[in-house]
Amino acid sequence: MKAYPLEVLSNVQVSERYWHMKVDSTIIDESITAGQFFNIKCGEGELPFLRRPFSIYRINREEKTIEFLYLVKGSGTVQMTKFVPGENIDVFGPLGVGFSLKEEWDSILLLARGVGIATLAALAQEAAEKNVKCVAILSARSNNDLLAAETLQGFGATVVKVTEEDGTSNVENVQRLVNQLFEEHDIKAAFTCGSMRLSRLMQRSAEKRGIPGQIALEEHMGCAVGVCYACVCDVRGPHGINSVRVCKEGPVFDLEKVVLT
Amino acid sequence: MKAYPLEVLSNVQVSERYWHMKVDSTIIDESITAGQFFNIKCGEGELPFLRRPFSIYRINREEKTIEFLYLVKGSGTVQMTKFVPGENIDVFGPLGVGFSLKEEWDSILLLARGVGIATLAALAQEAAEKNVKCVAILSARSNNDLLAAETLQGFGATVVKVTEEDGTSNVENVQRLVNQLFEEHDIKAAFTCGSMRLSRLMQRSAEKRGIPGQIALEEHMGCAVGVCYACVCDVRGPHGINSVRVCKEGPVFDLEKVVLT
Amino acid sequence: MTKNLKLDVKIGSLHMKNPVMPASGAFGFEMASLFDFNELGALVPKSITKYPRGGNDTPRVCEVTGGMINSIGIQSKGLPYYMEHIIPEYAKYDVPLIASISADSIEEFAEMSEIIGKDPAVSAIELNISCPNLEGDGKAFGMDGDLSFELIQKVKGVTDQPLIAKLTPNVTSIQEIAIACEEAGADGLNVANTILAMAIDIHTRKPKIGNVMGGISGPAIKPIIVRMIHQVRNVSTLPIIGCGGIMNSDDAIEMILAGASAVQVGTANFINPLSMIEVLEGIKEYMVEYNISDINNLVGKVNIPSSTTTLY
Amino acid sequence: MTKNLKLDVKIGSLHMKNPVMPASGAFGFEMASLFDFNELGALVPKSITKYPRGGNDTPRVCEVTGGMINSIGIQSKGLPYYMEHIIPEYAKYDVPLIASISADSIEEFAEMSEIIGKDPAVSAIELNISCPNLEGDGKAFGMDGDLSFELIQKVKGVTDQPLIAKLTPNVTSIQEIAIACEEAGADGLNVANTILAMAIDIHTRKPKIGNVMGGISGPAIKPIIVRMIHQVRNVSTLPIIGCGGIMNSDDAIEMILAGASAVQVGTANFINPLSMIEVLEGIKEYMVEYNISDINNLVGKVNIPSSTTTLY
Ligand SMILES: Cc1cc2nc3c(=O)[nH]c(=O)nc-3n(C[C@H](O)[C@H](O)[C@H](O)COP(=O)(O)OP(=O)(O)OC[C@H]3O[C@@H](n4cnc5c(N)ncnc54)[C@H](O)[C@@H]3O)c2cc1C
Ligand SMILES: Cc1cc2nc3c(=O)[nH]c(=O)nc-3n(C[C@H](O)[C@H](O)[C@H](O)COP(=O)(O)OP(=O)(O)OC[C@H]3O[C@@H](n4cnc5c(N)ncnc54)[C@H](O)[C@@H]3O)c2cc1C
Ligand SMILES: Cc1cc2nc3c(=O)[nH]c(=O)nc-3n(C[C@H](O)[C@H](O)[C@H](O)COP(=O)(O)O)c2cc1C
Ligand SMILES: Cc1cc2nc3c(=O)[nH]c(=O)nc-3n(C[C@H](O)[C@H](O)[C@H](O)COP(=O)(O)O)c2cc1C
Ligand code: FES
Ligand code: FES
Repeated sequence: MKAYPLEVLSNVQVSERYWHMKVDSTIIDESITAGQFFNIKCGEGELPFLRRPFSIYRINREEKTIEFLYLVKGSGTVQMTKFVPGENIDVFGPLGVGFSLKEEWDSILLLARGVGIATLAALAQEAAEKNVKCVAILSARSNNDLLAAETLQGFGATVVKVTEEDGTSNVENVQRLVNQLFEEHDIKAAFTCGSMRLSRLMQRSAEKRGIPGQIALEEHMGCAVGVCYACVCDVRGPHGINSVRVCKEGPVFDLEKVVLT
Repeated sequence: MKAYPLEVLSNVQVSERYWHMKVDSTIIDESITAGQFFNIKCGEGELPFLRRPFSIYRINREEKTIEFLYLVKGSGTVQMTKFVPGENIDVFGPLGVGFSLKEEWDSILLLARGVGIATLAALAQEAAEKNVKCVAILSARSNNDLLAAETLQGFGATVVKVTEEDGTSNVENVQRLVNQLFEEHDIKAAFTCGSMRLSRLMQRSAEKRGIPGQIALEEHMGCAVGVCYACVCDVRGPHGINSVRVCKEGPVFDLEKVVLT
Repeated sequence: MTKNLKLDVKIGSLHMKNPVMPASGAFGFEMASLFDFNELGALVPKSITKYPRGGNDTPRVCEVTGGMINSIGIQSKGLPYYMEHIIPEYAKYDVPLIASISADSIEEFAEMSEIIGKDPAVSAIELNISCPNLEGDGKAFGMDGDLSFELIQKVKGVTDQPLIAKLTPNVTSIQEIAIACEEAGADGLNVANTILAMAIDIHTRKPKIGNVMGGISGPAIKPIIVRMIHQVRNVSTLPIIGCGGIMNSDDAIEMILAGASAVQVGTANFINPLSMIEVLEGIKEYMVEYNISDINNLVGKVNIPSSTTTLY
Repeated sequence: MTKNLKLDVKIGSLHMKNPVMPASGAFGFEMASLFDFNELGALVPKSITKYPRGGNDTPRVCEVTGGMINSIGIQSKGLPYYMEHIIPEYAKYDVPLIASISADSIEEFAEMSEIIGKDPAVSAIELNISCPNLEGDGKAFGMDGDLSFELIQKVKGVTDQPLIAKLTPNVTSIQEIAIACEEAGADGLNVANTILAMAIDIHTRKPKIGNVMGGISGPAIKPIIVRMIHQVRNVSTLPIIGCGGIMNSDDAIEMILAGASAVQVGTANFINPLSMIEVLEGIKEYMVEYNISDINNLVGKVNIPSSTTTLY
């Protein structure tokens, strides 16, 4: 990890609330894995004060670029929309521990909500590269927010969309879909990101079937490198519950071990 | 006075340290006089925190524009260089009391240093409009900083330049010039801005000859409208020395009354 | 819809039609052409001293991250001028006038309050107890609970006007001072004045303020003031005026949720002369959005999780 | 040219080759890959407690204008783990290690200092007296001069290590606490810890920090800290470590001019991981520019105009 000056190649609005940014990652000579994140300085001056953490949405190893998909939320992400191609931005990372696809997982289910889709997209990409069959349930407020579905489909993933707009995103329906897809596709591992409610659902469902899985968590951060203990969450360990750092031991954790509140 | 959203028409670097900005003043329906100033919001967000005061450099009544000439000094003026044509900026004013040219003053001498030239330029323009003969001594570090000389010459002013670069800006030489120009042009009133040292010189010289005059002062400001008493200076009044507000009673004061420190 | 909003708040017998007013020293009738003063909840002129005062050396203000430092030194024309020229100027408006007083001793506070209190144009007195006690050790009255008690009690004895104690945030325990003021009979508490600060120009090596130190105001201090409002609210039943760093209606609502019944806007006026009007409009919009009919129902309504330790 | 600069500073018997070090809690060996720790004047790990502690509810940090609020709650693995695993990790570097201690009682401070003080890898102890006194009223030790005196004196009796008292800025008179610490035998003063603050999300109406209140750090507090350094410098001869809001070398130099012999950089590390190195480089450049050969000649060299009133 390092604070890299990366050149913005493109930064465009892709839907009402989402933006997509591609940066040149040639100078990063460390390995980057799906599920890791970068802490981005969103403005040149003092505003916003802290960096903002973003997962990697796509890693293009040949063309040496990485991509981010971000939701415009507050001051930091509003500033980010002002990045222009050609500009060098200050991107700190790669940070944390990403997903790990075990050899035996030949068929995986992803359950993502909202901007959690950005995080799981990189995993779908990796699955495609490793010829792992990938099925994804993507949940969002509206179809407009589900633009990343095509990216996942591009990677060969089977995508099921649920939204408030269509009245399909309620817990019951998602539970039904999860059960159905677990069966239909002989799922070996489950992954989730973006919603506490859906994560609990996935945790229970996977546990019932004895299926392993991983979850990517979000927490407000200070240092993003593990020194300040701002970003903790609880995980079950051999000796009881441990408080661990999302930025350092995570953001990806074993689904079965995380204490979801 | 009011906080007007004014459209930037141009904003360009005119020399190493100076920038020139023209804004559309159509929506200002108050009268604006030379020596008055505007308090400009230099950035959209919270930085810089305070507004920055700038004199009017030129008033173009027909085309309904006003111009500023500014020295890039710190955070505020650095931000101002980022204003682009078409952008609306937040300009508060017109503020304070400007110069007043009396009928009988048919020949005036200006002595300006550095960015003080910006302030006196508007006066030279008014003099030209009123057919008043105008002679100016402009002092600066380098000839590069004396770009406004041409503007004054454009108004028909006789301009004498002195600089550190040429070794001509020392007090003795300026004193000699002031004496000489007072005589040569039968000066009726003296004006100065931009340097304490030169202001004292002008004050003494004018006093000796019994010539009236005016001076434009600068002081760090809070409100710029007279409520906070941040910007005071001392002037001699009928009952002794009074503390008055540069933003409200000034920035232009009678040269003979100001207590220069 | 905004027609039915109840925005009026009370501080003792002082009745304001809405909770938004200027902070002393950052407001004056020079602003009268900028907006209609009748829109405000109250008018608060600059603190007045008994005798004329020249104020401090310039520069009197400097900019810092998220705010400014000022050390004006309460430049003032003295009480007689104030009574004759300043009060009548504000009396023209149909809005209660809160007179702010600074004094060097408790006796002077009482003396001035008695005189000002008799003016029918005045609706309340704000005691700027953040100013130094020249007869004591030079520390502000408001840094000492006993002195604050004595000061308020003395003033209470000479006037029937509602009394607002303007606290200084430069203390170990603002709660202690708040309790002392309440016990002494204050009708309201202003939380708070500026925080003592200093900035140095590293090139000239001189302080950026002529008087070396000054008070910091602006958004940089808001989280400290919000904390103090919450602390005071927990120990006192007096209405609180929140003051320090309000730039917009979100900031004002934050202070109201922390426990303020009204707010004062200072430095923001320098940056946006319409700040106070916009703060008021924003509060109304928030009330409509969240279906709050009476502003008083928002006061102190921050949701504190029950599990919280009380130690910080 | 920078070769001949004298940058070394002393705090009691603690000798540092330069005045730049991290602030406790904003530094750790997870940063070792980012720059060479051997470049620093000292290493300061996160404060340690006697027993393991879980820390506070999340969110533990939030952003405010010009800074952040944190309430971590000193999550710690306890003293034995610290002695066995953390100290040895820092002992690898050729830079003095300053161990920061937090404790709930004076006895615990003494007990921990005695144990830590015996470790040859430790070069000084920083006593975080800003933490609450659980046996007393819950206020921080550093809010009370007598308690601060007692605490430092007790610790002084059990170890020969140089002692740095890390003061809390949440006090009426930082001078009083500084004097108490000096009289009790402290070797240096850290001015200061974070300022107690609070922020509320006006939409959820919940505090933005799980623990309701927390400490504000970052540039927003710098002018308050600079003022306190200057105040402490006027009453104490102890070396001061300036801490609070340093983002770059200009800020560090400002604190040195105000009276600090050394500086700690905290929050800035989160924004620019190379902050400390850049602060050090900037100090050197300033010394070259102004022809200062020994950093100690800059300490407290702010130019105070003689006419200044001493009352603020
Ligand atoms: C490991 C990780 C990966 C993430 N990946 C993505 C991504 O790929 N795309 C995306 O759009 N968002 C992602 N997020 C969330 C993203 O960091 C926040 O939306 C963003 O910080 C909001 O900043 P803001 O200034 O726009 O919003 P504000 O709400 O104004 O932010 C205020 C403060 O809260 C913090 N904050 C707010 N929301 C979050 C959050 N969900 N997680 C952590 N801190 C938060 C901000 O960092 C900032 O300090 C990720 C978060 C984490 C922790
Ligand atoms: C009435 C008046 C008219 C002015 N007219 C012009 C003009 O036409 N062109 C021009 O280039 N400059 C003019 N100035 C000076 C100009 O205001 C400052 O150069 C500018 O504020 C510097 O801002 P900064 O952020 O770039 O510099 P910084 O030095 O970073 O500013 C820091 C703070 O100090 C204040 N400050 C610094 N210098 C001055 C100063 N000389 N006067 C008042 N405040 C200051 C700033 O406003 C700011 O609050 C005028 C000043 C006044 C008072
Ligand atoms: C320039 C200036 C002058 C002030 N003068 C006074 C004063 O005379 N009396 C007083 O009680 N407070 C005075 N204050 C403090 C303000 O009333 C207010 O408490 C403080 O500025 C914090 O609020 P703000 O952040 O909204 O400005 C002054 C503040 C400023 C900036
Ligand atoms: C996340 C965080 C954790 C901190 N933990 C500690 C701590 O354990 N002990 C301590 O003495 N100070 C702690 N502090 C305070 C810092 O050491 C420092 O005093 C403060 O942050 C001000 O400096 P800064 O503005 O440079 O960050 C912490 C600060 C932060 C931001
Ligand atoms: S953000 Fe500092 S430990 Fe995770
Ligand atoms: S700047 Fe406020 S009175 Fe002049």
